[in-house]
Amino acid sequence: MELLLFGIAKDIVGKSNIDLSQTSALPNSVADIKVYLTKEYPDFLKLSSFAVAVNSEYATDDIILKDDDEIAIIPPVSGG
Amino acid sequence: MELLLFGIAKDIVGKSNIDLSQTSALPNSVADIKVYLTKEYPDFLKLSSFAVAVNSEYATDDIILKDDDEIAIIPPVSGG
Amino acid sequence: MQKTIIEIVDNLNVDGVYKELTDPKSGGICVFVGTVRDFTNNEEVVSLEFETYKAMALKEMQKIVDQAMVKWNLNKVVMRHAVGVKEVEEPVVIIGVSSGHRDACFAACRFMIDTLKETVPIWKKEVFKNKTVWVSAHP
Amino acid sequence: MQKTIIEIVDNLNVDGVYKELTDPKSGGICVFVGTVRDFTNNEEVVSLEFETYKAMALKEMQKIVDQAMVKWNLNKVVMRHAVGVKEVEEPVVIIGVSSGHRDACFAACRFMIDTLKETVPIWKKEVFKNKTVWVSAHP
Repeated sequence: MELLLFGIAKDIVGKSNIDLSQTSALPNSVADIKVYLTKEYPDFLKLSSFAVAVNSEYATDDIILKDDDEIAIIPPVSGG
Repeated sequence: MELLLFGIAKDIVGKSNIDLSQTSALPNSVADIKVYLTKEYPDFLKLSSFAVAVNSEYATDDIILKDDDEIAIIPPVSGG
Repeated sequence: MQKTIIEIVDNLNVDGVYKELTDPKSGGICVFVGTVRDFTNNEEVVSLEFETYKAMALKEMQKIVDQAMVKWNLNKVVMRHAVGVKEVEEPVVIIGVSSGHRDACFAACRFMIDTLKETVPIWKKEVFKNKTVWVSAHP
Repeated sequence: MQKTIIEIVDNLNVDGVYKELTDPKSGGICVFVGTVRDFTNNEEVVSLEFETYKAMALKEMQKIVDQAMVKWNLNKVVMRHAVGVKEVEEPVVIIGVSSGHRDACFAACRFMIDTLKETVPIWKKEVFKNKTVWVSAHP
């Protein structure tokens, strides 16, 4: 289970992805991903907000994750 | 004193200008121009409206005309 | 590059307008192009014919541009209208606005095309297969 | 010519967009171009750097375009965003809309750039002389 990181999320973690299968407890839901990130990298708490995408769609906290999902952290967007 | 005609005004009169010095009584004001035109060419009464420009500026009915003024009939505009 | 360009021309070159509008102080550029539509009220249009009282039209266009430059604090403006015969899909008018932020360029661009249509002495004749009509002439 | 073009590219060619938008059923074309401004809050900008989650960005752009096509009954739409390093005056995004009347193209163009800025996963880093800032990241 791999987590993709973009923008400031990449700067906070220091790399562009995290292999979650290396973590002690695999996250079960989108909410778990957020808990994991803010615990391991408290700088995420300083952001205006951040969203999680599962298979390139915005995902709500209750979404349950599958092993082959593509998960991405979406910090505040600023295109245009 | 010459009157320039554009768009449908040109079609109504059948030419692109009128030499007002040939008319029996020289118009004194913008209002006189309108009276003259609608009397000589009643089709002007069928238009949605028409304005008069003096020296390439929209002119109100009370404006007094001078011999060397450039006078133009401005039927409803439809640019764009 | 001059800040405002106001012209009445025989042929509009739309592609060149972006270059006329870029500005280091601009974050947004809004361009409106009016083009000839194939049908009016379900009648097939052959062409449009535009004529103008040029000296007065340029003065009225200048008034609109001046008003917009001040009201929205614009960086650059292009207002260019075509005259003569224009066929379906051809451009007839370009309004281009360059400003610091997008609110201003959208609002100014809309104001300028709306006001041009109300005050600038340009007349459009619609040519259909069997008749011609001066647009807006009659109620 | 296809009705909608949605792309993320390294370099934007603004001049080509008009050709992509002309349509015999269109009377109005509205194009918005976002460009790099020289100053942000009185600080001189060296460049902007854009990155994207491309697969997701294209999906989100498609959603915006689909919504606008239906809501305003548009004829053609172009939505194209640049990524990479962009310098002052360079274009970073183009939204082009072609429709029967001008109300629709103005409203749809504005809706599309506003929504793109809210939902499409593209991130902009402002590079100043002595620091870099991810725009909107912090409150």
